[in-house]
Amino acid sequence: MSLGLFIFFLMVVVTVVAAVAVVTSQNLVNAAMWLMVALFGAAIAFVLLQATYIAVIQVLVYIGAIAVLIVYTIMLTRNPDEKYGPGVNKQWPIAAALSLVLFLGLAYFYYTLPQTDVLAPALSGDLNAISQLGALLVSPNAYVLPFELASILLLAALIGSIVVAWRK
Amino acid sequence: MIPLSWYLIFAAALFSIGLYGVLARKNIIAILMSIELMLTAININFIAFWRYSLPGQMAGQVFAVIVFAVSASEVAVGLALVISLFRRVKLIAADEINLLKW
Amino acid sequence: MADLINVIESWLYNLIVGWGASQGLAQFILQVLGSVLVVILCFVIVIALIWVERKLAGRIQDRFGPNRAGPYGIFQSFADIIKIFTKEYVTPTGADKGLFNIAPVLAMASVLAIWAVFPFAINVIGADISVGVLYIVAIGSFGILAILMAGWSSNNRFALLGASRSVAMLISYEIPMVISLLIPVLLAKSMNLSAIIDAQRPWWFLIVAPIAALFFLISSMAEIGKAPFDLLEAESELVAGYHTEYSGMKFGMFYVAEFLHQYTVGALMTIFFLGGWSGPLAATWPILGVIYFFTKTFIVYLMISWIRLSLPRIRIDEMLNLNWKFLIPVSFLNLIMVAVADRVLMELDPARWIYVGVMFVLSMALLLTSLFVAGKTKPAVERVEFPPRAVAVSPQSDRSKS
Amino acid sequence: MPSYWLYIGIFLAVAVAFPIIAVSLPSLISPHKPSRRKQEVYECGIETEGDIRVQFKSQYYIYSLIFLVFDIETVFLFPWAVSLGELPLFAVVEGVIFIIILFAGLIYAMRKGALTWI
Repeated sequence: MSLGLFIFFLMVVVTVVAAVAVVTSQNLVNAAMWLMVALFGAAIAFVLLQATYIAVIQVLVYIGAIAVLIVYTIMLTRNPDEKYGPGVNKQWPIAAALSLVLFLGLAYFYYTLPQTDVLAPALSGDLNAISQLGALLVSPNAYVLPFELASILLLAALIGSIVVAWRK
Repeated sequence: MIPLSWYLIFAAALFSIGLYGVLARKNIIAILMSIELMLTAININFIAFWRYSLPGQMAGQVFAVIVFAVSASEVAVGLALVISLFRRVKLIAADEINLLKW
Repeated sequence: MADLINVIESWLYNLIVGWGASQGLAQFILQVLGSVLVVILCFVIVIALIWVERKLAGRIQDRFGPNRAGPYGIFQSFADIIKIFTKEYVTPTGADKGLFNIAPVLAMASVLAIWAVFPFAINVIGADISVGVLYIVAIGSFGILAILMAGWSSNNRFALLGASRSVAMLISYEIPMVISLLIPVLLAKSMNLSAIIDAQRPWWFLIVAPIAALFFLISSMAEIGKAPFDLLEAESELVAGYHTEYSGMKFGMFYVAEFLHQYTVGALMTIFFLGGWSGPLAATWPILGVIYFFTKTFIVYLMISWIRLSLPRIRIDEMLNLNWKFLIPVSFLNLIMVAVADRVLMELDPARWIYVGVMFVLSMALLLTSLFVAGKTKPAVERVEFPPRAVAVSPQSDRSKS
Repeated sequence: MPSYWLYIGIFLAVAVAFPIIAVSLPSLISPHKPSRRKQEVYECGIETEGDIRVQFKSQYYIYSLIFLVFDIETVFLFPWAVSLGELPLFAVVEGVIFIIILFAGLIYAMRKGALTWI
């Protein structure tokens, strides 16, 4: 299974490099495009974890919809007089140190924890993931409340955004 | 094969990069993009735990789907606020908008 | 002999394994070969289609079409390829070079990659994944990203305006398209493309869900951006839309992607609503299935060409109104109706032809009712009539007016 | 199942590689004589003035916002549609309620006039 390992490391390198480019790029459109590369890398991670439905909707939602939304907002809020300027504020060294400490701590924790040093159990062959997911989402003793609440959340986001952003 | 901890470390790396972006970037849109990175890291954790613990039950994937809904709502409202803010003060740098500070 | 393609595949597999490769490697080589073959097939199809399209356009518009290069001008496409290969690339000043060069590649790749999951016959299937329908929609969204990239990176007002307009149109029309795609999924109870084809073995979904088929056709015609929805190429307003600044083969990629997209829409229409590869004897003779698939696809392609050559371009406000105020509400109503009717009929468990008949009648009733209601409502924007004025006005009189 | 996804990965690589080859081949044989005049931004022969990245109206944002919301909606509805056959009739009603709640948002946007192109 060296091929899977190779794909995993390729995915990690591409995603992390793209993520670093997102937070360091001066040009916002470039940052948005790097964000899409990073999120596509995450989609590959989902495929490797055999959550193919999540992988596909990751691409659909982020690259299909959120990318367009972000780029439109960048176009809408560009101040023609002002150049991009320095992208970071004064406290960036503290932020970098904090993030590094968080990452090192988490990585050490995960690396030493015996529970996380496990391999994936085999998937049963007749696992119909999407059908099960749909059944869970609407069955009354599972996740029907989050399902309906999600639609109310989306409705609230839709109406709220229109109220805030829309002006003739 | 790949152990669980590698995925978790990968997600932690993404999360930390996103955290740096949230804390250090000036532009609100850039901050929102960093939040997207953090939410994706969380989703990777959800799916990794689903795959390595109980792949027969789909609870992890349900949570991931709901995280999608939350992140979409968050980015929609956040960007709407950015547009509204820009209309008022022609400025979208987070640390220079201080009307509500006092 | 009936199963020609799989015979060749297993022969090649045994050959490669016989050369000493491991089984995994042999599989890998075969997959690379298969994908290269499909991609080359796509390019060959496009070269043929460009000639067919131009000839057809010529005949419909009472011209000859290409008729110089070779008999009936069939070598015209090759002449065009030679021309486009020797043209100089011009990159405008101030362009974002990286995005400018990635955009045409992404536009082409987003259309090509859809072909990875198509079932061409009963056992000639690219990737038989369980999320085939959503894969197609997801990959299609890269095309939108490519348009945005091209428009932004060109450093040109026309390109940027054209790109944002066409992206607004594309994302608007993607909503009815996705909801129409939900209906075959709902009826087949699967997102797998072969399962969807299996589910329409006796009765095509065109008959079971005619509204979904019609709306899918309309919205995907908007997706490919050809007339009557070709706003991105409204020459009088936006020069050439998002690819104003592109030259040579970079422009060629956008052009080829557009043709291939139209053919791909034909293939999608075939798979979701016209029974895919199914037809007489196709289950026993897979090669017949391939022929049926490409024939049906070509017929849909010709139909789209016919529509686009017959109709004039509509304005952007009319186009968006059609989408937001007619297609989306009606497709939601249709989704609710199909879901409820399908579930109720499943409880009753009637004969298949009664099921199909009830679905057809309900769909037609909904379509006619919504058309009637839409005809009764007042248009949102009243059309302002301007009195006719002289085309040529002398400079003096013009100046005196202003 | 992984072999199918490997095929898709290979296919994506090939689908990206072919256009790259097609775009980079002509640069070997085609002329390359850049000049300032030639590389100017094309605006039908008129000189470009001001910043090129002009500002937009917020209508574009509204369109992409509604698209995003309905995209998320389909994310929930596709599993629902797939599993409809094994579920009780009650599940259909839940899906319909889900659709109607979001439909209210569309009607709100329509009444507000945010969908009318101006």
